[in-house]
Amino acid sequence: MNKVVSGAQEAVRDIQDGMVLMLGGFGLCGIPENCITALVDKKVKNLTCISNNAGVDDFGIGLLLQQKQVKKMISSYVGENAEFERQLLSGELEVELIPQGTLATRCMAAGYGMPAIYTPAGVGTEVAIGKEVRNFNGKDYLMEYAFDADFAIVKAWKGDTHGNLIFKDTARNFNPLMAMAGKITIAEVEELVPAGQLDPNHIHTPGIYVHRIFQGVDYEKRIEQRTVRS
Amino acid sequence: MNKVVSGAQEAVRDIQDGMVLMLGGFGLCGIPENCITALVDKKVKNLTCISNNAGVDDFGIGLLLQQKQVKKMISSYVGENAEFERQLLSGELEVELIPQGTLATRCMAAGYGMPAIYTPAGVGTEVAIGKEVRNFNGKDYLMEYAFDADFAIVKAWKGDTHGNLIFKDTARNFNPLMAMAGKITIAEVEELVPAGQLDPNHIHTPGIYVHRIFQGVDYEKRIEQRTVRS
Amino acid sequence: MLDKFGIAKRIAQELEDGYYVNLGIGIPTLVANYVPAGVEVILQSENGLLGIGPFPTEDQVDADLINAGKQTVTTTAGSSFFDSAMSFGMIRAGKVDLTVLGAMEVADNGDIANWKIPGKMVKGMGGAMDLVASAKNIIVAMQHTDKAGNSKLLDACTLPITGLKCVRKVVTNLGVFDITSEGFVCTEYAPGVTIDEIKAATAGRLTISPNVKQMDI
Amino acid sequence: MLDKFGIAKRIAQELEDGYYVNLGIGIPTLVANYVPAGVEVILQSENGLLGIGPFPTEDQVDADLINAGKQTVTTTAGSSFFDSAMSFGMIRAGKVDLTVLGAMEVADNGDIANWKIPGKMVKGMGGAMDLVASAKNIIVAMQHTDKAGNSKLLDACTLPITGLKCVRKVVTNLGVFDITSEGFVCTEYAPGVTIDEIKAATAGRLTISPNVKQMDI
Repeated sequence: MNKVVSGAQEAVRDIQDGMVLMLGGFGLCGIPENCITALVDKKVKNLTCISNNAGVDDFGIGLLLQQKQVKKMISSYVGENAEFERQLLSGELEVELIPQGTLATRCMAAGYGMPAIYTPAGVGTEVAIGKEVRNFNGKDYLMEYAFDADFAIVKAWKGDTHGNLIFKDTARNFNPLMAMAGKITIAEVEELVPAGQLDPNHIHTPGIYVHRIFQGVDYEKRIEQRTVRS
Repeated sequence: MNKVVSGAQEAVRDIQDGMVLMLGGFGLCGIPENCITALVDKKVKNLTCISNNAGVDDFGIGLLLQQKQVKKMISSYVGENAEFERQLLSGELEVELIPQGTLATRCMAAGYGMPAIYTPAGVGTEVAIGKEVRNFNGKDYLMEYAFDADFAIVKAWKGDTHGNLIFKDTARNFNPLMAMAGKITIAEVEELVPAGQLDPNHIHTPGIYVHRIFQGVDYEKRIEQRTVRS
Repeated sequence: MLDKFGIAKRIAQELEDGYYVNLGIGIPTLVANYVPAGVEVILQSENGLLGIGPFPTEDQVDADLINAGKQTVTTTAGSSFFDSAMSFGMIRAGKVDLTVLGAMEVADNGDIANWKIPGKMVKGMGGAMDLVASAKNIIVAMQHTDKAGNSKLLDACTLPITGLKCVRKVVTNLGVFDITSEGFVCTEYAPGVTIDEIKAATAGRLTISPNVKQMDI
Repeated sequence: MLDKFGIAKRIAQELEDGYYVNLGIGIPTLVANYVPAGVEVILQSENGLLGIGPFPTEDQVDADLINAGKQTVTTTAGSSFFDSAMSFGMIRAGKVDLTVLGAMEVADNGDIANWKIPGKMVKGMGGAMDLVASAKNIIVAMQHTDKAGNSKLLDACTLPITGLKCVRKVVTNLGVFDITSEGFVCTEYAPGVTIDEIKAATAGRLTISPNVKQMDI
């Protein structure tokens, strides 16, 4: 049992051009900052990224977009990113927009070994084009397939050497779903502890889903909309 | 917001003859002992019980069977119960046996608003008779429908007045899945605390799924196979 | 005529004690400020939180705790966190009692368009399609007309659809409109607004409820 | 010829460091006692536990902590608890590296029957159908013949099927048998057992590997 790697560089070592990656996070919350930096440094190209959002110009997946490493984004919402918009309008970047719940559930389906799921989201809209519609109990549903990703890259709060993960607050979001879904799952955590130090009742992602884990460094945790009351 | 009821009797007050109930637990582990007793006292009849197991002769769902309150069991494994066997062989009791993972996932599907799921469990067996078989990526799957239960009755370790639940160890099992799946969900807990006292990151079942909650009494927690080492 | 705060205030009258509520971005978010006394509602944020609290003070700000609009928030007592699949699972299963959304257009059969304008950069539907396809009670909060004065209450949406036959009620700056098999039914008019103004500003099928009254706000 | 402990011991040789393993009731459970030195495996219990530890001492006994056989157990360092849907989710998704099951019959195409005997009280399949339908590597641990001396390695199962074409290897009291397109391939024979005895005791298609050897146990 040896899942601990030295850092992001080792964790992403065999991610190749053209691969399909899942990246956890909602907005900039709970994103795998260290691994994104390592992917930029590695200069892998033509990536397909499944991620709810696409970061901002100079942070998160935006860093990969800046270097034109992304061929296709599969997301539910991709605002807040001027370079993204430029590449999209120029045809350099392909985008597939998916309802957020569908995106989440297609990750879960992969992790649960379910090849397809039914959801009413998108029935009657352009999202339904080309998809099978099926009626159950008088309501129409779309059949949507489980995702098939080469790597899932997630960020957790705490993790142990067996790969067990605990997420904090809304930084959980897509992370545990993607962790279940990757053929190979990489987890970067803020605090890595020896197996046995986390309460087994508090684990969000059991270690069976995690293949590589390391304690990340220098988390910026940028805030997109800093709203405060006085 | 008033989910707290005085006890099992009040919690099951409107469970009627002929209803479909989900009952949490695996074997005798994590079963809603108080509510089962209340159902016996209430003498409701012709129940359909969705539960992984059927208890033992004098504990758990076995108590309902003794009083002939159960019309049909939907379970994955029903051994360890002589009265059950007698009723089954005499035709008094109907039994539908379902693979355990299918049982669990059909509960989850109900809680997640998914009308049906695909699983390979049972393909080529008598479980598949009359069911739709569909091939995805070269592998056959059965389509199985989400359960539709009138009440889900679960047992948790800790709960709060908003209905948030935390389970302990393997007493979790089917409980959180059924909690999500009931039209009305009743939770009995060993310890009921005011909202705000449970760590929101440790909640297994968010309170939105729970309609009635009470602190149970006199838990016996009987052990089926007491195995020890010296 | 109502301003956006008035619209939010009127929608808040729809809240009942114990409701789980999802509030969209924009006017819907303001509804949280007008929860009636004695009514406790729990706000769902589809990024994985039940029990959204007020914005944090400076020293409470936590990058790991945001709402679906990516704003920093706090939690209330009894809150819980969960992943995005469970979040949309509870939405899909109809566990959320009320959903309040903004819209670009609403049709008199309940269709809604609120995610895409052809020719403009498409940012995505986020969770809107999941919400409108699943929520059992959807109220739309919006201005009655667009900036050019065109009605946003139509007989059919002209923009790409977000969901079909799902909106139950629309609250605009002019009034409150139930959506029934008869189309829009005006049940209340805003202070200072006449029925004729409402008729003039509405393109879809419109009937005036026999019990129509001025909004009590 | 092996006893049940010998069968378990031989199967333990299949374990690799870092394996997640599901052990069925009966002989499979015994495999946990023979994990080779230097190999760390994590045992999955389908009722919601990764990291099954040894049986508890008297004062460790906890009714809330049992295995799939309903026996009281303990946990190992790094264990985790989860619900039954996630448990079978990880099984279905092929995350469990090795599954060891008992069986009543195995066919030479990998079909397995291990849940029901017509005419007898049917207790149910429990998690067996999920396991055999999904596990990527299934080893069956069983006696080679039934009490009447009839082979349990057949050309086709006679009992109701649990799963199709799923068993990869069978370890019996007589030897080790891979299941290939050629049927059962004997790769090892137990100490004191002859190839002729194996041939006589096997009803399904059987070939003897050119590299067949005595079990090293």
